[in-house]
Amino acid sequence: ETFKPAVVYDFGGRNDRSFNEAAYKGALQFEERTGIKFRDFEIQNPSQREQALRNFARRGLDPIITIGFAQAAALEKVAKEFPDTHFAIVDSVVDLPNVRSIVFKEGEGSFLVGLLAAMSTESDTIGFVGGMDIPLIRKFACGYKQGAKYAKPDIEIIENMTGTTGAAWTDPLKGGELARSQFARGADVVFHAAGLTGTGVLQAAADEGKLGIGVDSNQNHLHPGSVLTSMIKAVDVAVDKTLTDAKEGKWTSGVEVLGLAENGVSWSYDEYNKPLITAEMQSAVEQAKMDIISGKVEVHDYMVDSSCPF
Amino acid sequence: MGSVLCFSWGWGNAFETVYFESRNEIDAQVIDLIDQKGRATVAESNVPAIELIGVSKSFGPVQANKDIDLVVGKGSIHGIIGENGAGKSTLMSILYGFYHADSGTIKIDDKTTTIPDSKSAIAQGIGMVHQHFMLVDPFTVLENVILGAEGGALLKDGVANARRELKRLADEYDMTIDPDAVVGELPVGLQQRVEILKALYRGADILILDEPTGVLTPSEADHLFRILRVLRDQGKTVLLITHKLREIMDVTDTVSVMRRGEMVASRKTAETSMEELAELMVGRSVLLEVDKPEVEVGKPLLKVEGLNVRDDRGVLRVKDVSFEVRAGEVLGIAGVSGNGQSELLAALSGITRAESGKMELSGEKLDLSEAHDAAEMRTKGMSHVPEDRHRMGLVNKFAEYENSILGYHREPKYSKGMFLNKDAIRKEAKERIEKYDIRPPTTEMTAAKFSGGNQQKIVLAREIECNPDVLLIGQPTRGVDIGAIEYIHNRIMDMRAQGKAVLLVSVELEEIRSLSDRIIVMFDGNVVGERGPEATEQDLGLLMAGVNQEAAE
Amino acid sequence: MLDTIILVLDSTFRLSTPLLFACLAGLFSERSGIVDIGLEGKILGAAFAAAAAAYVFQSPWIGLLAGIMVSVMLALVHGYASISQRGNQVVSGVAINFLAAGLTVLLGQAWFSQGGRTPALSPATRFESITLPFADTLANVPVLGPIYANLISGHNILVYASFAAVPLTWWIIFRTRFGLRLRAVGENPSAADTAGLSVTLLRYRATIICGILCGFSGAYLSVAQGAGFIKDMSAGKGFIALAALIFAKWKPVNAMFTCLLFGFLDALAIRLQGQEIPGIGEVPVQVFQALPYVLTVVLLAGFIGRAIPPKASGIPYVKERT
Amino acid sequence: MSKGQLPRWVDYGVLPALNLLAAFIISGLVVVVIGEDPFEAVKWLVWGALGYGEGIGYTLYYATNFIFTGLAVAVAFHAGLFNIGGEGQAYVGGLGIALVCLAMDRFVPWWVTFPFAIIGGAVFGAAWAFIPGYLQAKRGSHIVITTIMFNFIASALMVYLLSNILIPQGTMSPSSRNFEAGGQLPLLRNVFTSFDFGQSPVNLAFFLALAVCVVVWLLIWHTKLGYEIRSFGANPDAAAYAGISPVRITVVTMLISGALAGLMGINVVMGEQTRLLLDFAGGAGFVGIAVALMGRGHPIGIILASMLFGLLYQGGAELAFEIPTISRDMIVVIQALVILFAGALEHMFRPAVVAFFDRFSSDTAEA
Ligand SMILES: Nc1ncnc2c1ncn2[C@@H]1O[C@H](COP(=O)(O)OP(=O)(O)OP(=O)(O)O)[C@@H](O)[C@H]1O
Ligand SMILES: Nc1ncnc2c1ncn2[C@@H]1O[C@H](COP(=O)(O)OP(=O)(O)OP(=O)(O)O)[C@@H](O)[C@H]1O
Ligand SMILES: [Mg+2]
Ligand SMILES: [Mg+2]
Repeated sequence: ETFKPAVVYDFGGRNDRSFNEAAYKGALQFEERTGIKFRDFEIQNPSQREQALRNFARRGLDPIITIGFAQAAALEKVAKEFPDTHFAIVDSVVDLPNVRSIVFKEGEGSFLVGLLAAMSTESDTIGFVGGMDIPLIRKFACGYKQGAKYAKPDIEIIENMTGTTGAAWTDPLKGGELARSQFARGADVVFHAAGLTGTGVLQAAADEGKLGIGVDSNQNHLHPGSVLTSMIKAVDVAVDKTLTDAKEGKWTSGVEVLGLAENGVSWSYDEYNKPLITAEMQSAVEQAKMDIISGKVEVHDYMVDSSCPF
Repeated sequence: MGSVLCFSWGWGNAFETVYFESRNEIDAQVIDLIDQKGRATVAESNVPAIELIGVSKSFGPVQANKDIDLVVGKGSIHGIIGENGAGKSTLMSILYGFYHADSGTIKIDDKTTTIPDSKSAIAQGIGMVHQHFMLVDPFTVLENVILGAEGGALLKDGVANARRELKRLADEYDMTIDPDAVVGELPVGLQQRVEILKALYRGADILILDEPTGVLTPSEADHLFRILRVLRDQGKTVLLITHKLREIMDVTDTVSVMRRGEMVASRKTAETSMEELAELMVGRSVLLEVDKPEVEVGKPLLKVEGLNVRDDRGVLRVKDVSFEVRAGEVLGIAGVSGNGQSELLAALSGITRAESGKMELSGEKLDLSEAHDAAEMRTKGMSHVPEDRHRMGLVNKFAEYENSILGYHREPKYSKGMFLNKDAIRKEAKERIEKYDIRPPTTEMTAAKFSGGNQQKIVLAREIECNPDVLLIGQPTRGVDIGAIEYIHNRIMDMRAQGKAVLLVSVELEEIRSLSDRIIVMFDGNVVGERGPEATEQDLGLLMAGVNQEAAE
Repeated sequence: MLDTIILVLDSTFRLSTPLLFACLAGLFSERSGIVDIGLEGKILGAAFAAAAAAYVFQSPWIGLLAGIMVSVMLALVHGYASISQRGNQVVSGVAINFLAAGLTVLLGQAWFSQGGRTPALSPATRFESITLPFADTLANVPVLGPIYANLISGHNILVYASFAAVPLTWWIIFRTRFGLRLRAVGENPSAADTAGLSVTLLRYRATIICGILCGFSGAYLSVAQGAGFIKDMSAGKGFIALAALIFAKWKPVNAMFTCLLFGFLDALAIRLQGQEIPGIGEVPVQVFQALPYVLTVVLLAGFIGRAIPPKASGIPYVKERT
Repeated sequence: MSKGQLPRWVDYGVLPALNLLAAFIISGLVVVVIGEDPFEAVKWLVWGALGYGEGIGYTLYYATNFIFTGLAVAVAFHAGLFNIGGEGQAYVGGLGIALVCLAMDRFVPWWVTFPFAIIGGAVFGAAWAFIPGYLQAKRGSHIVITTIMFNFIASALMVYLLSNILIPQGTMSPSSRNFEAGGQLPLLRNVFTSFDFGQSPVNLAFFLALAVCVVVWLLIWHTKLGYEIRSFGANPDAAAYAGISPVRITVVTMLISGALAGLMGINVVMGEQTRLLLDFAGGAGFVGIAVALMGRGHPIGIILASMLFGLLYQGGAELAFEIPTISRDMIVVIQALVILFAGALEHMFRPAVVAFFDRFSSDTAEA
């Protein structure tokens, strides 16, 4: 067998219930479907990023998928050293002939859930809980705000970040407290983009009889009836597709931007949140989706000017 | 050759063989003096309260007790004397179950027993007042007394009981004390009272007191001895450790002498003399007289005016003290320890800041209420031998040569730029080791491993050899054997002869009287009187207790 | 306004509880002369064990018990190192923190294969909020009603337990024989020893109590406030508890107030975050996130002055120097 | 050798080896519990760290970090201060280094930037240690607590700066821009081409670390300041008696300690990453505590202990690579056990060894 794929996760690791875990799932799906085993590695400190990539490349693993924007610098170095190996990176752009860069339009997905949040709030106040205050999270927040204001121009949005150390992504108790504080200030729907911390946000929403919104993968099932929807970022699909492309000789390098149009981001609708989504909401969100895809509505990308006008 | 060498008081690697040779000679003499069979007759009554047979104990490389035999008669006061480090406290701590003997047998009331811990000692009726008090400072007197004997899981009942019992004991033995006072705030004399009450509260039949009088005024000591006699008359047995031969003669019925971990003799007090005991202790006959030649007194080198010092807790410890010391003069400050002497020295030497006060040092005026540091004072010509060399004078972890520059390490002769000039330091340290006969003669051993007397000499050499104008010297011979005492006293006299000013603080009246030209006595932070060296011990003793007879008259 | 205050205070209670347990745990340990930097590790270990057991046995009580057991085991390791082996207590504590951080995830992964997490706990397997009697009826009484119904009522049992532990601790430390002896070994172990007490035994007992209380703290995190174990979920609470202990000058009632203060600062930081401050405008969130730590330093420097720990704390009791 | 004493080689060689052995035996048991072969694990661990050039390079790279933070903790220890804030000081020190590099890298070659970067790292690290030191000296605020607090505050500060100020427009990752050649330290693989360091990031900072070891050794044992630091640490009363100001020594020692921690950034920021990034210190500040204790505060010991931890880091990564069930958490457990046995339980085997030697020496004495 010459096809030996590998995945390198970033901090948080394979089981972070969010982003890295979605990548892991994608690779698993591929493995189940094709029977091809993959290797993976969880890095522990920044220096291991390069080391892990190089180790895999040297052992002839190909393609190698790296997860997370933080790996870009390492990949840039290693991809040059191994021009014959195929690399992919999720969430960042590395402009090299042997690298496929996969980025998502988180803003678009967040726009949709923001719109849903605005439509289901009774207090005209909604909340957002981020992990660490970094550009990626602001991108989520910005789309969410735009979507909410699109539905209700004078809606109030409370925005909080969890912390400043790595624990910001893994502190559900703090997440819960932040959510509670937002509920106390009148919010009744809260969207989180905070990895494991977010499980605390959803838990608090369930405990308080308010609504939460999941992120990255479909989290509706965590607290049926209390999760309004989830902003799905199809990392799993992207990973699976990348592996499949490589396997079938359809590899392309370059940037792949996955937005609503490409089904890279979406909102979740299943039996768990069916009772929460009215027909009116459903049609509004589908309409918005079409408008975004058609370009009628332009979702602001925080990364373009590092600011959010909403 | 033994006759020459047996006057040496220490030992070192180079001297080891020679030394032991000579020591065996002394031991032979000493052993002749001991009536081996006479030991049983030494006891006052037929039943010994305590009998130790062949008790040995070492701490790592140090053998503190070697094959000790001891018999103490029931209902007697038995004294134990010996130099510092002779192993007295260790032996008593074994009896009290604090340490375990490596080998040997203990008999209490003629029954062989083991004392695995203090609990068992207490159960067998043994109580001990330790040399370093075993008190919990932030606790009240009552809490300290009942600790370990609370009488119930809750404190309430026990406390009430103890309060009654304490009152009874206080009345019976004339030892009044406020049961609710915080022990850490009591003067040492009262702290000791708490220790004794602790033992009595537990119903001790055998009471061990380890150097109880070091912290007492003569009258307080007398009071203590009266209590001890009462206890003896009630049938209790008392073991008393002291360095003061006079106390032994005063109060004990029998006495045992220890030297270098061994029990060298036991005597009926009535049948021995201070001279014999001193000789047994040191292993040679001792001269305690100091040769004090007439010296012309010059101009004042140290003047202190209106000095007030507060301690960390904000208590005023030195109250408006003024004095002067002239060139060629030794001014002795007498007093029971804890009456402000330490704070006085600390303020004068620049270690602590005074609340107010002026000092004139070799003509230079200084305001002591401003911040100074000890290094500054040294550069102005004042050096300082601290009272407690372990706590202050030495860094125990440092090698000898490093200690030989403590406080002088910034002097140009010890440095090359920002670096220490270790060659120069070692060279000078070697010279001093020779001059002061520090043993073992090595610059590399850590200070901790030198014996007490030699540690003191390291400090003395450092503070004297820098040729100061003024020497502050606290408790110069505390923890030092008689041979070294002689040497130290002679050095102080040399300083005086060279026209330096010496301020001597000591709790030993003997020492003060034999060295000083003038004596001032401190009590509760005040100078309560000034005397000449010819003042009687009784007079000084009263002053130390705060009573100025002269002023009263 | 009252609502806001009540909400911040309500959050304060929830945030203070794990600190308070840990702080009292540290109090017992340090009062006996054992410095414990390993509170953090014990909390973490307990949180893991509690969540795992609560899940497996479907009972929060068994979870609590398991948490206590694991925490006590870690405490005994610390005790063995610092009491029996007279090791460096800080190093031992650091080691225990690392040990708990690694082992919890390792075992969690081996047992539950969820990346070191335990499966999420259903409401029935957690300690749930308790509504105190008449809370609903009294809710409408002005001022006192909301205070009773929203602030005092409606916490889980461990919150009440933590506050009940304060007078209990005070009583044990200052009113019982055990407390007297404990304080004595922390101040002057030789004195306790010569009074016929076993320093070793007393210190071990204090260490075990410390373990039990950390067990409560950990269980609170994973089966009361949270719903399952997540790696590193103690997030520095053990260290904050130590800071609170120094603040409190090793006194139980002070400990309660300082833990409430720390909880309050945290709650306040959460509440203020993302709000415009009048006259200053938008302040970076990091300022609020750093606020509790900055205030701690300011308070340490400005108000409490020199805190004097139990005299023997951190020093192994060695009778015989060799 | 008198009774109860051990020869130096036993004290500094055999006992630590026994302690490490115990730590590894217990770790082996944990490996067995999770169903892997401990001997296989040891093999990969050692091979990964020392078996080939790149592994050695990485081991040295990690060791470089720990030398800096270990020295930082050790210097403070000599003054009796417990600096838990190495992590934060290293983090902020990295900022100083990055600012120097960002300002100079486009205009001058690296060897011009280098000394300024050293100053930048040292000054920023020292500044971060200054406040806890000053508060300890002047206000008696417990240094352990304040340094912990300053670690948290450093994190907040760095997140703010990295995601708002230093981040180049339009990038995702909260990190500064990459330094150009003028801000990059030469890697050893490019300097010593004859030795195969693979692609490892070990760089000139390694020699800086060794040089700093010499400096610290001179400082502590050969200068007047070092003498004062040790006096103050060993016996504060004696230091006061010697006219050594506790305030000055506390503050100066903390400044030196912080500066040493701050230099760690040279290795990571200027040597490996050639940019400033979030959480780059990655716990090295805490490992420094263990390193300082195991190295007994002496630079030689610190180098050896750093090598040990470097070996664990690198070998551990390799091990996790080869045997995926032995995850990174296993490495944390091994570290914990090493700290426990070699640090807190360091005296555990002493009585037995002493007894052994006593018997041994009395045997020879009789013979
Ligand atoms: N802590 C220690 N560690 C190692 N050796 C020690 C220690 N304490 C004392 N010693 C050694 O034990 C010997 C006896 O010490 P001790 O203090 O009893 O001496 P000494 O007989 O009183 O001498 P001196 O007459 O000089 O005071 C000393 O020579 C010293 O080298
Ligand atoms: N806990 C200990 N550990 C190690 N060595 C000790 C210990 N206690 C005493 N020693 C050593 O044992 C020897 C005897 O000490 P001990 O305290 O019994 O002497 P002492 O006769 O009471 O002297 P002093 O008159 O100074 O009280 C000394 O060399 C001392 O250094
Ligand atoms: Mg003694
Ligand atoms: Mg002596």
